[in-house]
Amino acid sequence: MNIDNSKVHMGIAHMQFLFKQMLRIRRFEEKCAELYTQEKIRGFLHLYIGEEAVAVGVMQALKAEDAVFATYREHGHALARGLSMDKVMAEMFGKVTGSSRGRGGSMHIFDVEKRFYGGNAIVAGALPLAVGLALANKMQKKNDVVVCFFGEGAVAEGEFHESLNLAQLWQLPILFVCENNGYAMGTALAISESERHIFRKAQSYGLKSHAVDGMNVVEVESAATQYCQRIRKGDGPCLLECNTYRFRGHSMFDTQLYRESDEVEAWKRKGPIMKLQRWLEANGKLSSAELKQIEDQVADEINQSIAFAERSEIEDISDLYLGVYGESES
Amino acid sequence: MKILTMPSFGADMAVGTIVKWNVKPGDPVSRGDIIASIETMKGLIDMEVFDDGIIVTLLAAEGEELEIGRPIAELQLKNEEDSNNSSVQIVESGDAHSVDVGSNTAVNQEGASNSSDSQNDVTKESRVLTDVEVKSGDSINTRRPKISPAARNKAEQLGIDWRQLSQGTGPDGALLLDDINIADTQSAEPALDSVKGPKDMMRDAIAANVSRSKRDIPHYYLQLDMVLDNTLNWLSLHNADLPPSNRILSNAVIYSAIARTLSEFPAFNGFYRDGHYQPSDSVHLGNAISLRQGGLMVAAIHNAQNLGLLELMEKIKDQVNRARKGGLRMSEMQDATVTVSNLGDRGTDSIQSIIYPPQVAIIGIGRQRIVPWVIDNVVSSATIISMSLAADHRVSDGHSGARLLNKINKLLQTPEKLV
Amino acid sequence: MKNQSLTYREALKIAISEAMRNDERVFLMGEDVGNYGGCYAVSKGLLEEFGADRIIDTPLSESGFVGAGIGAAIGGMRPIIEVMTVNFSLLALDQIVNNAATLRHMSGNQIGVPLVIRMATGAGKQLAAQHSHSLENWYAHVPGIKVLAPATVADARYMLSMALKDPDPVILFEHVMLYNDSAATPKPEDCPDMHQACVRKAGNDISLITYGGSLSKTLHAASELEKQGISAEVVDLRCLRPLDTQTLFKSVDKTHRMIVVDEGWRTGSLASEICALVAEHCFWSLDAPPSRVCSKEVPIPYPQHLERAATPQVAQVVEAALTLLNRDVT
Amino acid sequence: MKNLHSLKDLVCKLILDIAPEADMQSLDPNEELREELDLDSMDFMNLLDSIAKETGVNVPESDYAKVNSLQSLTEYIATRR
Repeated sequence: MNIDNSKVHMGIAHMQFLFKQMLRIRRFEEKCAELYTQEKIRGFLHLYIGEEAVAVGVMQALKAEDAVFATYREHGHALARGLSMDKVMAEMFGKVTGSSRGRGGSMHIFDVEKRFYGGNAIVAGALPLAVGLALANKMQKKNDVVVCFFGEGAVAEGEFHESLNLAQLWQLPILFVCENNGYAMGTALAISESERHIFRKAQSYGLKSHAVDGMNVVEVESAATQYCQRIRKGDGPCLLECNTYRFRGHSMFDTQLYRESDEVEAWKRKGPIMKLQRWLEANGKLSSAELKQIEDQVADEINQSIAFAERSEIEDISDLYLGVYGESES
Repeated sequence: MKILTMPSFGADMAVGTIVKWNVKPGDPVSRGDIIASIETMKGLIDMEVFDDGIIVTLLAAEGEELEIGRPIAELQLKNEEDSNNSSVQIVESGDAHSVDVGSNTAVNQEGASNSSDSQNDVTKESRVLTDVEVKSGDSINTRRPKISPAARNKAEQLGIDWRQLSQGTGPDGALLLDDINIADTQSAEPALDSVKGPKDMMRDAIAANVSRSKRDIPHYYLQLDMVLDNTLNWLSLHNADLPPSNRILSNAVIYSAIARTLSEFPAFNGFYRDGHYQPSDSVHLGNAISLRQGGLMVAAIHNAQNLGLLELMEKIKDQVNRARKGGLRMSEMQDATVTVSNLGDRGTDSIQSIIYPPQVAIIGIGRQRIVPWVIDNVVSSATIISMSLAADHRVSDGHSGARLLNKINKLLQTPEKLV
Repeated sequence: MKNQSLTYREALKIAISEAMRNDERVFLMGEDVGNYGGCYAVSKGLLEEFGADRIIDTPLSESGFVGAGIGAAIGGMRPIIEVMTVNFSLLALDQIVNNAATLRHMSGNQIGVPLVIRMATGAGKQLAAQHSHSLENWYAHVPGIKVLAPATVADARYMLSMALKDPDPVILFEHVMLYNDSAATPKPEDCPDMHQACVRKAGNDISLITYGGSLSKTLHAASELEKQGISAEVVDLRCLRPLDTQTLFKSVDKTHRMIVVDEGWRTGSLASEICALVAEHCFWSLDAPPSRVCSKEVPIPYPQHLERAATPQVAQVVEAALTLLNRDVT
Repeated sequence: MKNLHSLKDLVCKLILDIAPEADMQSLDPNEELREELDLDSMDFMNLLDSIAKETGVNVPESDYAKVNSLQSLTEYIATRR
C-alpha cells in the first residue's frame, strides 16, 4: 500500500530546505568521525550517515509542543528537531555547555525546551517512556503527538511488544517510527526475526501501520504528516516503518564483518541526499553556486560549533552530586 | 599542509597497524576516500580521509604498528587558501589549550587537574544527602575515652587498666594497640633502655600500676618502731677490720629479718589474681631501687629467706649497681612476691607504701634516727627505725600483720642468728 | 615471543573453545557472539571453528535468550550465555533470580541449572551512566547462584572450566578495562579453586580487600604505601558468592585494619557486606574502623574527569589507608 | 706529700663513677658530701671501696664522721698515704 504523496503539496523552497537539513546532518556526522579518530570525542559514537531522510522527513510533521524520543544514533534527530549544533558538539566534547552539561555524551542528548527527551543507550529502553508520555498527554487532554524512533533491533525486546499493546489498548497519541536499517549491530534482521516486516508486527496489535522508502525524504514526510493528522484527531497510535541503511559501521569500532561491501555501495547509490540533489538539479532548482553556498554555510556552522566546544569549560568536580536528586516542590 | 595521524576507533584501542595503503605520494584524494586499511584487535577497519587534497608523503610503512595519534602521512590540502574547504585549523595532537576530553592514556594516569580531590568532593550542600556523610563527631559517646576493640582486648589480657592511661595516639586521643603494647612492655620490664628511653613512658607505667593498686586493693596499714642498737653494734664489730667491699650494711640485716619472717607468714607473700590468692612457697624479696636520675625499679632477691647475711649483702650490692647501669634481668624485675620500700638515711621517719599488684603486702622502712627511749623505766636514747606494713585486707588482717612486725623486730635484736 | 604471553581476552577465548572441544553439551549463545566476533572480540573466530549450531547469535532479547539458556541447561546442555554487559542483564534479572537461582531449591532438589553466564562490567570507558554499571553485588545477594570475578589472565583462562563443572548457575564478571591486559601464559596451578580468595601481596599493617577491575588499582596503591613504609596486604576475593571468609578474617586478624575497594556504589554494596562480616567476626582484632573506597553515589558521568572523580582511584585508596593508620595525608 | 690538688681530682673522679650526674664544680668542698650529692649508704660504701683500691687508704666505719666533706675526705687520705 503506498500513500499517494501527490496530495501533499511540496514547494520548491521546502525541497531545498529538506536538502539543506539532510546535508547539514551528513557533514556534521562526517566531522564527528574525524574528531573521534583524533580522540576529541570519546566513548561510543553511532553515526546517522545514510538515514538522514527519516529524521528530517518525520520532524516536518511535528509541532513545537510534540515530544520526541530517540536512540543512541540520535545526532540527526537532535539537529533535525532544531537543537543547537553548538550544544550537541559541546556535549560530545564533555563540556558543561553541552546539551546535558557534558554528562551524557553522544548517546544521551536532551533538550526539554525542544521537547527532545533524549537518546537511550538501552535498546527499546525508550518505548515504554514514550507510551507513558502519550498517556500523560491524553490524561491532560493535550492534543500533542509523541514520536518514538527506534531501530529494527528493538523489536526483539519485550518492551516493543508491551509498548505497542499498551498504546493500542489505551488508544494513545503516539507515532512509532522504526528505522529499519537491516542490522542490529552485527546481527542481520534476516537471522533474528521470524517476521521481517515490522509494520505487520504492529498491525497484529491493531496499530495503523505501513512501510515507506526511508531514502525518500518526501515520502517519509508525507506519510508522517498523514499519521500525525490521524493521531491528533484521536484515531489512536500508528507505526511508520522506514526502510533505510547506515553507510557506516554500527559504531566507530566496527570491522563490519557481518555485511558485504558491495551491499553498502548499492545502498549508497540510493542515498537520500544524492537522490534529492539530482532531482533538484534536474529541475534547475539547485545551481552549483547555490550548492556551494549551502556547503559553505554548513561548514561554517560546524566549525563554529567546534570552536564553541573547544573553548567551553568542563564541569567542576564539586558539582558531581548536582542533580542526583531534585528539589522537592515546597 | 595537514598531518594525517593513526586514527582511534575506540576507547580500548591503543595501537593500529597499517595493513595496506590505497594511495601513494602524488595521488589526489577527496573527502571520504578510503586511503588505508588498519589492523586492530577486532580486525580490519577502513581509514578515510576527511579533506580533498594530494598525498605528499607516507610517513608509516605497511606492517608498522603505531600508537594512536602518531603521524602516518602528509596531505597537501586542495587550494590551500580555499576557505570553505580547509576546516578550522584544528591544532593537531598535543594542542595545549584543547581540554583533554579523554586521551586514551591508561586509566590510572592521575592528571593533576582531574585527580579526584575527596576533601571537597561535596562542597555544594545538595538538599538531599546522596552519600551517607556521617560526620565522625555525630556519634553520641564523644566524651567517653575511646579505645579500639583490639587495644581493649589486649589491655584486659594484660591486666592493664586502660582508663588510667594517658591520651592514646589514635584519632581524638583514642587508645590503639601500640599504646597498650608500649604501656605493657614498660610496666612489666622497665629494662634500662626504657630508663634511658622516654621517662614519661616509665612515669605512665608507674602511674598505671599504682592507680590500679590504690583502686583495686583494700590496703590496711600498721607501723612498729624497732630498736636497732643490737644490730648496729654487732655490725661495727663485724666490719671493724674489713675493707669497705666486705662490710655489711644495716639494710642487709633488716632485709634478712624480713625475708625469714615472711617465710612463716604466707598470707603476706604471694599473688592475688583473677579473684583468688596464691601464696608463694619462697620469698622473692622485691627491693625497690631508686634510680639516680629519678624513677624507681623493683628487683627481686630470689629465695631471700635462705640467704646468709654476707650473701644477701652481695646480692643487694650487685643488684643496685646493675640497676643503675641498666643490667637487671627480666626475671629479677617481674617475680617479686613481696616488696620492701626504703628511703634510706635521708628519708623520712616512716613511709606508708602502695602495694605492687599482684603482690599482697609491702614493707616500708623509715630512716635510722636516735630518739629518747625508756628501758627498765629509765629514759635513755636508742637508734630506731619505724617499719610500716601495708597489706591486702582481702588476704590478711591486722592481727596477723602485727604478729609479723613483732617477729621481725625480735630477729633484729639477735643479728648474729641471721649469719 | 608472541606465544609467551596471553591477553585476558585471548585467555577467555581459549577457555571457551577448550570447553567446547572437550564437551559436546557446551555451546556459546549471546548478542553478536558469532558474525560480529563478540562485542569485546572474545569470541572472534569461534563461529568459523564450531559453526552456527554451537556459536549462536541472538536477537536483542536478553530475557528471552537468558531464559532459553536456563531451559537448555535444565534440558541437559552446558550453555555459556554471554550477556554483553551487566547493564543489559537487568532485562534478564527475572530469569536469573526467579528461575536460575531458585529452581533447584524450589523443586525440592530435583532440577539443577548447570549454566555459566558471562557479563562485562564496570566503568572507565566514558560510556556514561547506562553503560558503566558495577552491579556484581546484586547477583552476589542471591542464594542459589555463584558469582566469580576473574581479575587476572590466569583466572580468565582457568575459572571457566571450574564454573562449567559446577552443578549450579555461575555468573562470571569480566571488567571492561581488563580485556587488553596481558601476562605470561598462565599454567593451571596459577588459578586456585574458584571459591578461594587469594592474597596477591602479603603485608602486615593493613588489609586491602578488592576484586575484579579494582585489583590493579589496589596493587598500585599498595606499592605507593610501601614507599611510605606501610606494608599493605592485598586480598583478591575472586569469588563474590560464596565469600571466602576464612582468608578474609585471617588477613584482618593479622593487620587489624581493613579497607574494601569496590567500584559499586557504597550503599548496600559488597563492601558493606564485607565490613559487616569483619565487624561481626574480627571485632576484637580491629584497631581502626573497617572502611570502604567505593564509587560516589552518582550516575557515572561521560567526561573523563568526572568519571574518574566518581570511581575509586589509586590516590583515594592511599589516602584512606594513611588516614586509617593515623598518618597525615601528604 | 702527694700534691693535695691532684688527690682532690682523683676523689672527684671516683665520686663521678658512683654519681655520674653529680655537678662537682658547684660542689662546696666543705659541705656534707652525702647530703649534697644524695649518696645513700650503699653509694658511700662503694666510694670508700674504690678509694681503698685506688689509694690503699682504708676508712673504718668509726672514722666515717671525719670524712663527710670533700675537703676532709681528701685531707684524711693525704695524711694516711
